[in-house]
Amino acid sequence: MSNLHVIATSPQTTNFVDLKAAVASVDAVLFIEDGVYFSQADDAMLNFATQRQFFLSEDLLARGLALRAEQEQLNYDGFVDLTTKHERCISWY
Amino acid sequence: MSRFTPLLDPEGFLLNLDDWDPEAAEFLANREEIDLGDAHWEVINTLRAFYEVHQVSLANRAFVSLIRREYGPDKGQSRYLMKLFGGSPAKIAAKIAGLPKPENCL
Amino acid sequence: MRYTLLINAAPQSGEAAHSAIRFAEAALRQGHSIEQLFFYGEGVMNASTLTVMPQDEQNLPASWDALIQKNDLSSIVCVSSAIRRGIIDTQEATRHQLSAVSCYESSEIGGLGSLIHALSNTDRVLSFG
Amino acid sequence: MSKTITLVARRTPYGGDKARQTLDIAFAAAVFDHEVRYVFIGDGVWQLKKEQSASEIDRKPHAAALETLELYGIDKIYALQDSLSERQLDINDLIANVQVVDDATVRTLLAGPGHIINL
Repeated sequence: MSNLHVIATSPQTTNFVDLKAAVASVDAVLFIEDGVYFSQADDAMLNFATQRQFFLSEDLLARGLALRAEQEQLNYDGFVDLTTKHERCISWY
Repeated sequence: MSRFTPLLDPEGFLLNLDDWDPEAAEFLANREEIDLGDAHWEVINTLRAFYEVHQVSLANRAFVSLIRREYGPDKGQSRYLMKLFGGSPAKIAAKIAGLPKPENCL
Repeated sequence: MRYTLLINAAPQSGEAAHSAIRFAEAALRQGHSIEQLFFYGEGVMNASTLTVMPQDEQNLPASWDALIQKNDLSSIVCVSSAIRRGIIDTQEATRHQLSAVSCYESSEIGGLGSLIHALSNTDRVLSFG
Repeated sequence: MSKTITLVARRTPYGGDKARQTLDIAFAAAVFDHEVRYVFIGDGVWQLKKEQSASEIDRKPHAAALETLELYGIDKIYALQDSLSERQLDINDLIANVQVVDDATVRTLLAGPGHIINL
């Protein structure tokens, strides 16, 4: 049983303590809306219990952001796919 | 109603909660064809005291629990409260007790 | 999969309502079903017929209305959130003696009981806010 | 389908209306016989603070409303220890019947069963 955490706030407005307490190693994290600014954050900020991290492409494009080679993006179809692979979704906004 | 007739909304709840007093309770009860006795007053007073502290309207389930907590299992059951206040006891008791109309959230 | 979407942001208060409708469109396109849209808190503004947008901006309430009608979705607007924000259907207008109606007919003003009921028939619930 | 709902409460009581919205979901879920687990993390733990006099700001007292959960048969109420410590709070500052738990327990609670609602 694993969860998908959908993060919609920028790194500077996200409470890491709460978020990191909630994310388990089997979970995945999807950054949407202002959450895609996490793509520009340093490794310490992206240091979640899971390395399964994704960025929503529409929100990246909207903000003029590019990903590093090791980072993974997906569109809304990919977002839907992700929700089918995890039993629960937890939104952080 | 000798003193005054309080203003009511279309569902018979007090428009102005400050209008409530024991006489208003009698008036509201009469509109529901309920004759207030000691058993009714016990419940009304409990509800008002509860609302004073917690300021929430109770659904039937919680209403029954409250009466059970205060007066034990004989009175803390739907059957007893429905005998006193009819089919939706939490709603009717709140109305007579001069508490806000539940927000109908359910 | 059967989804319930809980929309908790107004169309004007950021991107969340837009994300929700994009997600709903993608899910339906892939053949999933939406058990219920539940508009809660500020989200009830997504059901306002009285929203006027400049011609070059999206009118999200109109988009929701179209999506709901086209796919025959169950859409509930939380009554206690709605009436305190002026989202009123004919029944609430009568109940509270108001002269205007402001809720799209494709949505129904209802209670949290509808949400709880939908959750029993739902595989995934997603909140947008 | 399991009839369990886990509510994650992470908002201050008066900073917006999401704290109250979450509570209303708890009441509704209990009325329809779902098991409710109520998890307070982050700023949500401020909701549990005793001795709130919200009438000072014309609001309803949130902790007093949370105390009515008991009447709905909801007794699974958890607060994250780290969130309390971060805010210089301990169990004595909170309303009754709250269990203080660590983050591993929170992750277990979030791992199911049932749905999670996190407003």
